[in-house]
Amino acid sequence: MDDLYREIIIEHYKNPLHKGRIENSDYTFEDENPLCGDHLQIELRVNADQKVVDAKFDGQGCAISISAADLLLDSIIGKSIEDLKALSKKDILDLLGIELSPVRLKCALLSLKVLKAAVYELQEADDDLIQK
Amino acid sequence: MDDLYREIIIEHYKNPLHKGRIENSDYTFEDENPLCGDHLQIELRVNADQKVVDAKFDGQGCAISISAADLLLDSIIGKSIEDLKALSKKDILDLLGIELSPVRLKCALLSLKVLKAAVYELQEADDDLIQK
Amino acid sequence: MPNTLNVQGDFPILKRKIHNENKLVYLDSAATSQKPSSVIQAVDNYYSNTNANVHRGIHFLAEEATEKYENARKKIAKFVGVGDPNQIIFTRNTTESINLVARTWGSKFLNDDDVIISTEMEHHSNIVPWFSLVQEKNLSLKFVQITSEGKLDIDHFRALLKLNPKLVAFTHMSNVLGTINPVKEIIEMAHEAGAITVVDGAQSTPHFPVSIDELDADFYAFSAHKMCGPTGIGILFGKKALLENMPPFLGGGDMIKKVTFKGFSANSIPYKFEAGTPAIAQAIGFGAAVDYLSTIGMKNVCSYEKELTEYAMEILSGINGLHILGPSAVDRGGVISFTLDHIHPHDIAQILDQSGIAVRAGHHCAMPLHEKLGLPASTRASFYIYNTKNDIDDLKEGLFHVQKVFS
Amino acid sequence: MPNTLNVQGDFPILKRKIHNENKLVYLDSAATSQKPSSVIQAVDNYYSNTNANVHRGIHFLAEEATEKYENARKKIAKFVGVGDPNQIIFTRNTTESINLVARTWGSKFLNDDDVIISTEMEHHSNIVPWFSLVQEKNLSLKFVQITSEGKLDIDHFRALLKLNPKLVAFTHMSNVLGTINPVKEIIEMAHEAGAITVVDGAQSTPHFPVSIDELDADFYAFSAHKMCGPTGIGILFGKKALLENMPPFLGGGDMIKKVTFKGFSANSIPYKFEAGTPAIAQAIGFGAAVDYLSTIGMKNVCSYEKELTEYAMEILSGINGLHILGPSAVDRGGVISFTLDHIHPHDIAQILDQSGIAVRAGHHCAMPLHEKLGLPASTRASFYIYNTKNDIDDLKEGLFHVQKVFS
Ligand SMILES: Cc1ncc(COP(=O)(O)O)c(C=O)c1O
Ligand SMILES: Cc1ncc(COP(=O)(O)O)c(C=O)c1O
Repeated sequence: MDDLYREIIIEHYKNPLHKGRIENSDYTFEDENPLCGDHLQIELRVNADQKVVDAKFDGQGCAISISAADLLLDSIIGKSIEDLKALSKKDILDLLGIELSPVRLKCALLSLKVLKAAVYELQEADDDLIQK
Repeated sequence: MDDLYREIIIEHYKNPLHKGRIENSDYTFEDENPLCGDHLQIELRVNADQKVVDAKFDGQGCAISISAADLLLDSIIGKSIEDLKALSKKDILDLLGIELSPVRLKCALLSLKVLKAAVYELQEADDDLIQK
Repeated sequence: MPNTLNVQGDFPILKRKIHNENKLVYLDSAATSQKPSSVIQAVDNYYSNTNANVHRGIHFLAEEATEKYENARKKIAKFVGVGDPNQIIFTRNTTESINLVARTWGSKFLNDDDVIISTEMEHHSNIVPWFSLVQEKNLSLKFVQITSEGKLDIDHFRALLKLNPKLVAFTHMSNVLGTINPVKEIIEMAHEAGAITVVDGAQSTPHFPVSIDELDADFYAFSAHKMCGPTGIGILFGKKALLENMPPFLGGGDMIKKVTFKGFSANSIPYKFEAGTPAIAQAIGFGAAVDYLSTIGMKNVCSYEKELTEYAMEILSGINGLHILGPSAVDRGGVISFTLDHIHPHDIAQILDQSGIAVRAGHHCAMPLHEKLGLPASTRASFYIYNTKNDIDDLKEGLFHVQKVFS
Repeated sequence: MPNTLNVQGDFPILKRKIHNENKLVYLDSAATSQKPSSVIQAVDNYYSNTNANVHRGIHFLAEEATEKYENARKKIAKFVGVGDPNQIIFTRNTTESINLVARTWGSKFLNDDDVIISTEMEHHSNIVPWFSLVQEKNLSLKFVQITSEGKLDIDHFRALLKLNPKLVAFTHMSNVLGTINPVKEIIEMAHEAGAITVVDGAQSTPHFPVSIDELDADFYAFSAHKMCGPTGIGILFGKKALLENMPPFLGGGDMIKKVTFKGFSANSIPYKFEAGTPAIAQAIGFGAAVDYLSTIGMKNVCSYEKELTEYAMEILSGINGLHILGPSAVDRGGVISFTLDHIHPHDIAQILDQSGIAVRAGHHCAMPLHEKLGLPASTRASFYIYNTKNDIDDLKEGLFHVQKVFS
């Protein structure tokens, strides 16, 4: 019981490492989960090699979406923009270490969707981009 | 069984007394039962007192609608136009001597509907005019 | 006052165990109600014994099916205080009912620059159909504001009426705030200003006695699935004179009087608005649902829910950091939406679910209202005849547990 | 070849006695089919164990209901050979499906003076929605003629295509003539002429294997109630690219992505077209129906009905004064409409009913076709998996009796 709310999820929700803004970010995008009105903005800063040197999110959401965002951003520091394009649903679920119903999956994947939109410089990421 | 198809109904269907047309009729109207495409025209001739002296129908329909038309017209000879306005659903059912489901009721009442439209000189008789 | 209506045994789903071990505490009836055996049986019985297409058939089953279908229409008319059952149109749900008005009455009688009025507390189904018309016809759509207490601001409404609106669309009871609106007064005011009225009754007909004829509503919409009935069936009531002057909605079988290669003429009401094979089993099931509710008595339903709601308001407002949306217990129905400091509604719902408690989290199809309230989402507990004070106690314990998880 | 599919025991209604004493001989499946226990049970089970509103809920029942509902969509997609289930939209019935196309694709993409094509053998539901558009938009609606045999006149169709129609709407199988149209060929011809196609599959999906992707249809409509499923649920298939470019149909909950006081944006497909609480139980029941039919196998359904139809054609054409409408047994489905000299279809149906035989009498929602045939009405016997040669023998005896009553 309550295994959806593992220590790590509560911890990253209550004390996120990557919450905030980046001045002069190289990549940025914001989107929302219309189902719940949750809103998320992600900003990235990359170095000359296009490797992520800083990543921050801002916005509001449930524990699943906030902790997923925080865990995701933590995992991409040092990665190249090309690496980010390869990220998938499975990576997020591995980070969270839980199983989710379709509704909560949307919460968990919001940050990935925003990240993809940012790095592909899209209006909005297609669900296909984050499947698997 | 088969009591809907009493002798009298089959007889009036096969050998209607009032099938035909009246030259120079005083009242006339035609209508159809869209449910089955049945079509009926009724023509009346009245004397100076506005009493029916001749009544004829023409058209096509099922045994119930044709025999009802024939029985109805047979029953109104000698009646005044005012009398006709008082005719109701019940009179038709009494003439036929059977009970009918709502769908077949429409067949049975087509002639009354046409008659009412004719004597009220309406575009089309309202169902309210033949209820009860 | 009874402590329970003693109807739990009528609802087979209440025996269901949630996550294998928990009793179901179903507090999501505003989304859809549970179904009593008599309704489930009526549907089953229709399929097992009567099933046939209606209206056109000359055979035993077709006649029996037609009679049951039309009988359901009569029962429902009576249940909501409508004298002439031909004013009762079967639709899929409240949403389709309101769209029907927008697409028929609206298309014919609304013109460029006309004003229509909705309110800030509406469900999307009483907003979006009007937006579609607004785009098409260049209308102006105004929203009656709500007060800080969560009631309609009647002064603002009065001011908007000066714009000579053609139509006023509003809800009988809010599915978020629980507010019960003064429908009769609003209709009277709208009529005086020359507007017709469209009342969203999705949350009213399930919970208290409604007499549409007495309210003098022009259109009134509701759904079976929120009042013990099947999914897939709803009602649009419309005044006869209005319905008769409206163009048809969907085209097809049953709604026509005659079709040729040149055109068609429409059937009389209510059939004009019921194209194609209707939701026959569902209409009959809806008839069984109003029978069921009538047996309990809508006055009893109403007073029982009032008692429950008062109890819940008291219990919930005692929880630290919990904030209830909408008016006080006196003026509301059995829907309580709330926020809990620092905890997202999704997380509340999810953790409650783990102990079998079903509530709803989100915007409850009322995004504009949440925008107005400055909230992305809220958590909603809603009650019906099968709930008890125990359920509310369980909710309280559940919320304590939620707070503990996040502490 | 089996003499029966041995499924009679699956259909509880077949035990019903008609007028107290007669076995039911149900020959009205083209109007609506009977329902097997597995479908009735699936609906019952949904209400008794799973019932909740779908899509937005974060609780056990809501998630289970959503999964079952979406699973039904996938099953149905597979059953009719559709690869991407997001192209399957739940509607009330075939009629609503076709209206949806007319009101969305039609409203957006058809303009003054455009030509659209239907056929002389259509059901009202594939004529009236187009007439409504014709009135609104000043279009021209042409009808492909039928040959004396009751087939589509392909030469006439070819000639009409020279008018550069934007849309061709036609039935896969006629519900009066039994004609099965060469759908693939028609679609190819329409596409070559630059038209999109709307196929009325109400009489096809119940009776033989259909692969919509293979046929390359743009839109394809059908109803659950004619194929062992519940009333109140139907399907519109649309190609993804078309659906995505269409404006929404009805407005309300579930079909939106976002609503503000200024406007709304629509959800992605298929939800964009499913406003309000859907017919959840019915969709799930429909899923059970396609499971049931798949277990029998649509090839078996088709060949069994073919055998029955051939037998019936032989038996009926042996009756004096009986005239069968439509093509020979080789090219038709299990629908046989006929006339009997000097006896009105109403009387035939009524007298047959008295011995428990259910047939249909009237225009079968195809008045223009009857006008073309010069008939006010006809009598129709239609078959399904639970019928046997015995039923046809009973029909023959029944018709002899009808003739005797009128002799
Ligand atoms: C060929 C055909 N099209 C359309 C329909 C309409 O189907 P529904 O009444 O389920 O909308 C029917 C059945 O009545 C039909 O046979
Ligand atoms: C106030 C209100 N209006 C309309 C609706 C829409 O009802 P349905 O989804 O049955 O169309 C609901 C329920 O969701 C509601 O609560």
